[in-house]
Order: sequence, then structure tokens, then C-alpha cells
Amino acid sequence: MQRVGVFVCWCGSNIAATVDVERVADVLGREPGVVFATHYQYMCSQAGQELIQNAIHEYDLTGVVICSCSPRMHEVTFRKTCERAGLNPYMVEIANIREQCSWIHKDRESATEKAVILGRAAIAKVHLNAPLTSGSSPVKKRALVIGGGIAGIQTALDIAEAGFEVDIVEKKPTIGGKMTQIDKTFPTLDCAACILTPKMVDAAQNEKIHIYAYSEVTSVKGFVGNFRVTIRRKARYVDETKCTGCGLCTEKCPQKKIPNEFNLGLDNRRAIYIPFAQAVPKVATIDPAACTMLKTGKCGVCSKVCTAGAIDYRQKDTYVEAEYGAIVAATGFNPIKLDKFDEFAYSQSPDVVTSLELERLMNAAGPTGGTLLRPSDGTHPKTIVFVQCVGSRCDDAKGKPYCSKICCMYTAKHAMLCREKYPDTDVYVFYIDVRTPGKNFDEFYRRAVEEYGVHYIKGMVGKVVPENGKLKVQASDLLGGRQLHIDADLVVLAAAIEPDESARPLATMLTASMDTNDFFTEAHAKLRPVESPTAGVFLSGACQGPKDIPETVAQASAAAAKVIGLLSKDSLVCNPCTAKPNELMCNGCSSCEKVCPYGAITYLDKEFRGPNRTVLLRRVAQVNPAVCQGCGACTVACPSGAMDLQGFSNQQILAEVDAICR
Amino acid sequence: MQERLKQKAVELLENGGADRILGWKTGEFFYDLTPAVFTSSAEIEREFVFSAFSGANLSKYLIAESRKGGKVAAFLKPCDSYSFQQLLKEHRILRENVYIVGVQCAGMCDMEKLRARDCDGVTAVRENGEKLVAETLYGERIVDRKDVLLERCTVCKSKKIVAFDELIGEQGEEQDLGRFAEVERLEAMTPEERYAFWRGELSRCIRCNACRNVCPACSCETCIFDNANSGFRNKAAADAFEENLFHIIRAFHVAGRCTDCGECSRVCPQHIPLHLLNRKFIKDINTFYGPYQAGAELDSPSPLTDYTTADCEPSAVLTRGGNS
Amino acid sequence: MPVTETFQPTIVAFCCNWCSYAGADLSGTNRLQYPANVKIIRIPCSCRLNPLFILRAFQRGADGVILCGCHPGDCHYTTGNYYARRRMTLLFSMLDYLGIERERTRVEWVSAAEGAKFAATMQEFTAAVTKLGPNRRLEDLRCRKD
Amino acid sequence: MMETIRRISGVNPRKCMKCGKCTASCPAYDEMDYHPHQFVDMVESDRIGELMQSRGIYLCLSCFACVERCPRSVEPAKLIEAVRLAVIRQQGMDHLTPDQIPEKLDPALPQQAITSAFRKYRK
Repeated sequence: MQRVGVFVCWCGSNIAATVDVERVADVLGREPGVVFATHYQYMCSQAGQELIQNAIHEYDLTGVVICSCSPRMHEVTFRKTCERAGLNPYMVEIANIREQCSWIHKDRESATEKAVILGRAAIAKVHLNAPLTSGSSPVKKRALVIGGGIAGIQTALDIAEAGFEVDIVEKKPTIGGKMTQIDKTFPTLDCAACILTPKMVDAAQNEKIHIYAYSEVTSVKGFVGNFRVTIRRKARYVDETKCTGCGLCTEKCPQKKIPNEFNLGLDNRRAIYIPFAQAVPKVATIDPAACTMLKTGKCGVCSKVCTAGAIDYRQKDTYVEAEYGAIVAATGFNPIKLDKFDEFAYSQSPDVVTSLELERLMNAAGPTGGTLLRPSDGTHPKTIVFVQCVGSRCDDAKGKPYCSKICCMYTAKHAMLCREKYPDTDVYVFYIDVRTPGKNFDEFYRRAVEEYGVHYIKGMVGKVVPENGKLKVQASDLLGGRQLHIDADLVVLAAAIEPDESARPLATMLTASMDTNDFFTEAHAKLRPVESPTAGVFLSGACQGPKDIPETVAQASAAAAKVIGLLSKDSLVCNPCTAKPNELMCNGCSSCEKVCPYGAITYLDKEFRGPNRTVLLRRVAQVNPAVCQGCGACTVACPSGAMDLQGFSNQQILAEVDAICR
Repeated sequence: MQERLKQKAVELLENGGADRILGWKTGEFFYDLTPAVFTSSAEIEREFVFSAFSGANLSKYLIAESRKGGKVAAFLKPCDSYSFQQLLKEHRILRENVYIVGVQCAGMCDMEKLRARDCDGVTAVRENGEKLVAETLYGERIVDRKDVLLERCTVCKSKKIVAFDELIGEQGEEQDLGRFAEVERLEAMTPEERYAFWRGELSRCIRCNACRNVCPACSCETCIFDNANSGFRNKAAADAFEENLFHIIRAFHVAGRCTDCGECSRVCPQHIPLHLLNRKFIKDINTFYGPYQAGAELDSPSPLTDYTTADCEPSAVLTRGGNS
Repeated sequence: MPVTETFQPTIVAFCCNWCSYAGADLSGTNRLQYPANVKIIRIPCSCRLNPLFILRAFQRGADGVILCGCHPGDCHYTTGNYYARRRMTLLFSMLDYLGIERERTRVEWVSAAEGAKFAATMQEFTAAVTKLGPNRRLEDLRCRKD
Repeated sequence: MMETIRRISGVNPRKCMKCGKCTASCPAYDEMDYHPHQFVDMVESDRIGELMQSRGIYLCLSCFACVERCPRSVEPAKLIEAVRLAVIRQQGMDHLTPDQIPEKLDPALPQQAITSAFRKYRK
């Protein structure tokens, strides 16, 4: 029989106002096995904890029940308290009489009665508690960053800086991500490539960083400290080690009319291509959907012109398996498809473009060489209309319910750049709200209005009709109380951004949770913003929510700091509440193995003593406590009840049931 | 048929194909056949019986027999072979130590039903095609075999022998004789009627554990009802729900693994239709998660250790049609 | 047993540690009331709920049992609630088949953010069970008191 | 009154984020005295009396462009329709009352014309 001490907390008036704590302590003090029961104002305070420790010594307690706030709040606190007094920390049970009692009930009588029952259940459970010792599992000192945009690069650089090995997996042929497509960055207007490409080169040259470009993660197994990841390296049909990136093949390839995704289809590339001049790794890739040689077996021009002999038409996808201690998701974002917004004539006129397309149209390495020209006829646009919140802040049925956050600032940037480069243009920006919280952001927007004379109009564009080479824009000016009709040459839509489509399947592999918009959920919205609720999985950049570049970089470094903190440990303390099979009862039927999400269960043929001095060979389950996370799926799948969960054993739960139903 | 089986048993023992033979022999009465292990030709000649009363499913005994060293040969009827394969799937039987002789089955008979057909004082039963000739103290009686079949044989799910090393008789096919009709009849009742039905049936339980002991799926090393640490072992019924709890739990424990061999109902001395609990689970599994027959395949995932993301919610049970 | 107006059902709620227990805490933090009849037992995951526990609760006099877990797809352990869903579906169907009222058992998916849903569910479930009256279980006829 | 309009239309004007896309989409903008976004705002601030007096409610074409384009599914045209209905349901503003009939009677006037006028002008 345990010697149980019961400690009832008032939590100031939080509990004591609704629950008669004195009576609870009195009644519970008369439960079998309870040798000490008391109540105190704040159990979690220094004095309260000392009270518990003194009682453990004085009454030689073997089990402790604390009737207080939720175990999610202070279970850890009280476990440590008891551990300091020499008691095994797992001999503590919490009866939640605040969140699940005093705070939800008004009637003092019934709340007190319920508090007593919850206390009884905890006492019944603690009688069956057994001391548990946490094991430890080693940490693989290597990190994986999934996504090679600015978020992934920054995270990888910071981790490598701390001396740990880190791999970047990028699905595109080059790292760099969306930032490579951007022309200038707000609020300083420095050139995106000028600040990004040095980082890309740093990553490529850092001996601690290994880049798997044109690759995808196909499976993730294991757990914090010990992830086993399979990476598919897609066939480039070009030997990365031989290709010098000279680009001759990309000039000679006869397949010329493949829409160039780097320029968002505004110009064409060849079937063999290097996305852009500063690509990392700078090697060519054959687009298997476009290459004549791969499709029909006839051509081979690139192979003939390649002096390095890097072309390999028979290359196959290869798979790499590696182990990591931590994984960072940095899968980024994409602008949404605009097919639900045809009032803006995006599908009808090439002169209606998205903001990202405008970046390419203004970029010196873009399809127009940096001169802003209309895609339809190559003329200079004189009147440009920007439409904000296209698909953001919408009903779920129509678009995204959230604010995409970056559009206000990049639209101000675009408007400003247009007016700066081409002072003869009229620039209108239609806004619902202008949101500029950020250092120097509002100043930037005001400059666009005050210095550059951009017409900011509170209102929205209702429709755009292409007519005689012009775009007839009908819009509202809510402050002016009028409806506007503008003949525009170019309409720019600030499309909402959404998480990359690879994020959802990745989240499933990582067992990391996502919100309804497919953004990764953080472990705590305020206090743990760069960690996923799944231990060992961290979040970097826009995969967690819309972010601009400064925020992305800040979060990327924060995620790196968390990863470094994890990898600097040699081993991790395991949760001791793991499944434990009773070999004598195990049938060896494999039911438990099939439901284990972690592959923690294996089987062993073991000899047992049979009747009459015989020896029986039986197949019995074994649980790897370092891998088991303690969900308990196996305990229910087991027909004989041989599998039990420490800390939540069958008997403990039954004892709680019995105490409640008594 | 009996002679062919005997001949095969003797042959296996003599040519070294098996060290032991698992079959049936007469128990207290001629119709009361019990599973038995034979080790010599003489024993086979003297005691081996295969008749219309060889209902006992021998598969369960192979769990222990296959671990005793040497090779054991067993005769399995179609329904027994499902149980056997299910046990193989659960790694309970060491396949390499077992030699299976599949035996086609014409349906096993129920002595109670025979007695009910004016056959008191039966001393022996001869098989004659579709007819059974019962010798009684009051003269010979002839009955149709189909009229005195065990319940499970009247709705036989399959004549197919799913696992064997050799066959005696023809291989058969799966068949649908409406084994869920009785479950459906109960489902169509009002809850009050169902409650009354089951309360009446289960209240007869004397907790003799025959159902558990005969069931091939109930082959745990230690049953939770025998395990002091499970919290479910009671020396006496703790309260009025005790036996019912036993049957619900037993049915749940074998859900997804029960092959519907019908042994539980065959051996129940109180004639409780226990198979109707198991069949309910089988029917629900078929309805909710697609057709599944335990033991039919060696590698298909068992419905309770499997899932799809599109599975129905438990509330589907509460809102579906039928009486409420 | 006559159903009186003062009948106070005993209700056991099994809540998974990661979503529903946190959801229950949230309904407390937001001071959303639900009847004191509901007593929560914390389990690591909905898949830890052995059907035995439900039957045991009924055996010991519970009038209603509810399981709350993470929404399908959101399980902290990825797949636990999918297994729980199958187990509970089959168990509930069986209880119904035995003539035990359908309304005495329920599964509800409650996320850590759904404090309001937790409170509303508990109110509704308690009301439904109260309406049914004491649990008649499947009492053995031989133990009949009348 | 606001409740009535909300009930008839099934529209919650509080969902409006005042973006003005409805007004931007309205083809009858120039004719209307109040514009779609103002309609929503006026219902929300319970200025329904003014709306009922407005000519604009009859000038709305019910083209539903505002309903179609509203990013938050506020559906201004349904509000306008509800205000029209509210006007129609109003008592005591009949254009023709029974006591006016005798003086309008004329032997040449067909009985059916009176009946039909009564139906038309007495809502």
C-alpha cells in the first residue's frame, strides 16, 4: 500500500471561491492509504512546494496527489518538486480541480463534490503508480532542411556556422526559391539577387552544408534525435559532377518553345536548361516532358555539344537514405491561381499580370531585359492599375481568409519603382486597407504617395474589360464617393499567397500538424513560434504563415537556434511512459506491431519454460523504449492484454473509472 | 470417408510424413466426438472416428501440437482451415511442423436436432448419402441430413479449404447461404426487443467458459479473465452485468479475427446463440470497411489493425436506419 | 428504478492528452460551463481507450461514456484516432445490437482550440443521458430485484 | 427593423470589410442615390428608413454583380431586395383605398379594371 499525501491548492480564489478546499482535503484525507492531506493558498509557490517536500519527508510519502490546476500547467513543476524530495517524479498525480472544476461550475456544493471525486480518482491511480525512470536516446548530429529558399538557406547557414552538418533538399533544379525571382526588396530597394546570390554561394561552398537540389523527401521515419529520411534525387539526365554549367547545351537544344517557369511563362526556354545565371548548383537539367531524345530516342544534340560528357539520357532517380537529429520545414509559398477571379480578366488579357510576373517584367534578367513593357504588344504602359487583396481576406469558398501580409508593401514598392523609372506613367493603387506594420514600412508607403505621386484610392476594382488594346477598369472610390472608369495599359493583381502544395504531404510524413489553410502549426502561437508540436521538427519561413523577407530570415535564424540547441545535446531524455509487453502473456500475434505508428515493436523468438521441464520457443513482442512515444494503440490492439502502457496502465485507468463511478 | 482418412493417417505415420495425427475419437457417447492425438497405427485403427458428428474444429490444438517437436498431421474441414490460416497469420502455429490434410465436409450434425425428430435413445447413426439412418432403442429412423445440421452448417459460408498440404475429397467454393439473416432479424427489432432478447439469452450463461476454451481465436497465452493483473478476473460474478460484460468483451476480442466457425454456439451447454454476437461484428466490418473474411487470406490487413482516412464516424452507427 | 427529476447521471469522459484534454482546459480557462456530472479521465491518445474501460464504467454504474480525441488527421501520434474510430464504431454498433441505448456512448473530436465545442458537447451529452435515465445496462435476469 | 431586413435577406452586414468591390462592380452606379456599399453600411447602422425612401432601391437591376464579386459573401443585392420587400409589406401607404373607389366609378369602366386596379395599387 502506498503512503499517499494529498495537497489541495486554493489557487488564490481561483479554486477556493467555488470549491470548499478544506472539505476536499478533509474528505480525501480519509481515503484508504492517504496518510496526510492539507490545503494551501498556492501550491506552486516556493512555500507551497516546500510544504510538499516537508510532508514527503515527515510522513514518508510514497505517492503524491495534487489537486490543483491542469496537469498541462504544473505537472512538470510538481514532479520536479517531488524529485527534489527524493520521490520518483512519476509517483505524482494531478487532479485537475481548476480548469475542469472550479472554473466551469458555479454551485459550490456540486463543485466541491466533483473535486472530491476527481481527487479520489487521482488517489486510486497513484496507488497503482510505479516509479519510472526516463531512458535516453542519442542525438544524430545532423540536420535536414526541406526547402532551399531564403528561409532554408539562412537556417542551413546558421546551423553550419555552429559546426553541425546540414543537408538542404530542394525540389527545383536550383536553390534560391522565390527570392531569385524578385527584382528589388522593400523598404530599402536593394536588388534581391545582390543580397541573395552571395548566400546561395556561401551555402554551396560551406563544407558543412550538402545541397540535394532537384530532390524530394519521400519518407520520414523515426523521432526526435533519430529521424531516418529517404530523399529521392530526381534524374536530371545530366551528371552533376561533370557538368561545368557552360550553358552551351541550353543554346543548341532544338526544343525552343518550352514556357520558362523561372520567368513565369513570360518567355521560353529549351528542353535542357539552367534556370538562371546564378543557379546553385549551376548545372543543366533536361526537362523529360519536353526532350525529344527522352521521348522518341532521336536527337542527342546536347550530348554531342557537351564537351564534359555530362549528358546521361539513361539516368534514373536515385534514393539517398540519411539520418538526422532535427528536421526543418522551409517549404515556402506560391501565389494562388486566379481562375476564380475572372472579373479582372487575367485569363483574357496578357496585360493583366500578377505582382510576381511584374517582378520579372522589371528585372534586368527578365524577359524584357528590365524595361517595363506590356506583354501583349511590347509598348510602354502609361497607365498602370494595381489591385490589392486579390484572393486575400476572402470567404473560404472564394479565396483565402487570411491577409497575405506582403502585398501592401510590395505593391507600394512596385508603384514607387514604376513612377521612378517612368515618371510619365499614371499609377493607381486600389486598396481596402494599407497595412504597413514593420520597421520603416509606413514611411516607405508614405513616400510612394507623397514623393512619387502614386494615386492611392480606397476602393476596389469591380471589373476589367479588355477593349481595343486598353483595359477598361471600373472601380470604386469610396472616399471620393464616385465610381471610376480608368483606361489602363497594365493591370497588376496582388494575388494572395498560399503554402506550397508539397507542404501537406510533407506534414503527413513528419506527423506535424497543419491549420485549415495548410500552413504548418507552431507548438505555441506565442511562446514557441518556430517549433512544430512534433518534437524535432522546426518551421522556417512562409510555410508557417505569410512573411516578408526580413521576417523570414529572422524566423529562419530562430529555427536554426532551436536546431542547434537540440543538436548540441548528446542524448535526449525519453518519455518513460512507454508501452511494455508482458512476455509471459504475449501471443506473438503481431496485432500491436501493425498499429504502432513508430515501428517501435519488434519480435523475438524466446525460450520459455513449459510444463514438465520442457522448453517452449515463443514469439514475443519487444518495445524499443527510445522509439515508443506512448500513444497506447498497441495496448488496445493486444487481445491478451499483454501490452500495457506505463503511466497509463489498464489497471490505473480502471481504478480511475471505478473511483469516478463509485 | 472415415476409412479414407484412417488409411491416410496410417500412411502418414508409417512413411514418416507425421509423428502424430490430430483427429477425432469417441467421447462419452458416440455422438460426442472429441479431438484426439494418435501416435500409432493401432490407435488409429481402434479409435479414429470421422462421422457426421466430427464438428470439433481441430485447428486450435495445433498451437500447442506444432510446438511439441516432430511433425503433426491434422485433418481440417473447410471451416477449420479458415481458423487454421487465421492462426498462421497471427504466428500462432509453426507451419513447418504441421501437415494439413484437407477434408471436404457434407455438413456436421446436431444431436439435439436429431433427437427432436422422434429419435430418442439413439445408439448409432449411419450415413447414407443425403440421409442419416439412426438406430434407436425403438427401431430405425431415417432423417434428411439437411434437417439435422448444426446451425453453422445450414448457413455454411464456404466449402473451400483455404490451407492444406493435400486434399481428401473435392475442393469447394465460397457460398452465400444467408448467414446474416438472423443478425438482420435482430437488427430490425426495436431496442426494447433486442434488449429483452439478449437479456433472456445471456442470463442463462453459467460461465462454464466452454465457448472460450473451444474458440480458436480465444487462444491467448493467458486470457484477461484469468489474469489477476487485468482487473477483470473475478472469482464470483461481481454484479448483474458480469457475464454480459464477459460475452461482449469476448466478442470484441475476437472481432476481425473470428472466422465464424460456430464452435462457441455448438459447445454452449445453455444453447446461447453466441455466434450471433460474432456475426454482428463480421457483418458490421463488411458494411463499414468492405468485405472481409478472417482466415481467407494470409496477408490481408485485419480490419481492426487497419484504417482509412475516409472511415465512417462512430456516429454513423447511431444515425443509420433501422429501429431506434 | 424510477426516473426522477433529480436524477444526476454519472458521465465519464475520456480525453486525449493533446487535443481534447487541452480543449477541456480551454473551456475552463474561458469559464464555459458544463454540468458537474462530467468527470474527465486523461489518456495519452484516443487509441488508448480500450472498449473494456467503457464496459467497466457501465458495469460500475456510469450512465454515459464519451470519448474525445483529436480530429481525424490531427492525431498527435498521426494514426491513433483512426484506430479508435474503428474500435468505437464497432463497439457502439454492438451495444446498440444488445439493446443498450445508442445515446449513452459517443465519440466527439475536439481540438485544443475548441473549448466552446467541448463545453457544448458536454452539455448536450449530459442532457441526452439525463433524459434516458439511469443505465439499465444488460442486467442479468437472475439478479432481478423485483 | 434591422432584424427584419437581416431575416428577410439572410445577410449579415457585419461581414462587410468595406472594400467597395460591390460599388466598383455596380453597372447602375450613376443612377443610384445610395450605392451598394452604402446600403450595407446603412443597414448595419440601422438607417433603413432612409433606404426605404430611396429611389435607388428600384434602380438596382438585381444583376447580382455585387453578390457575385463580394469577397466576403455579404450579398448587397439581397439586402436591397429585402428593403424593397419591406416597403411593399408596409401598411398604410396604399395608392388606392376602398373609399376612393366610388368617386372613380364610371359606367363605362369595366368591373374587372376596378378589381385589377385595386389589386395593383393596394399592395
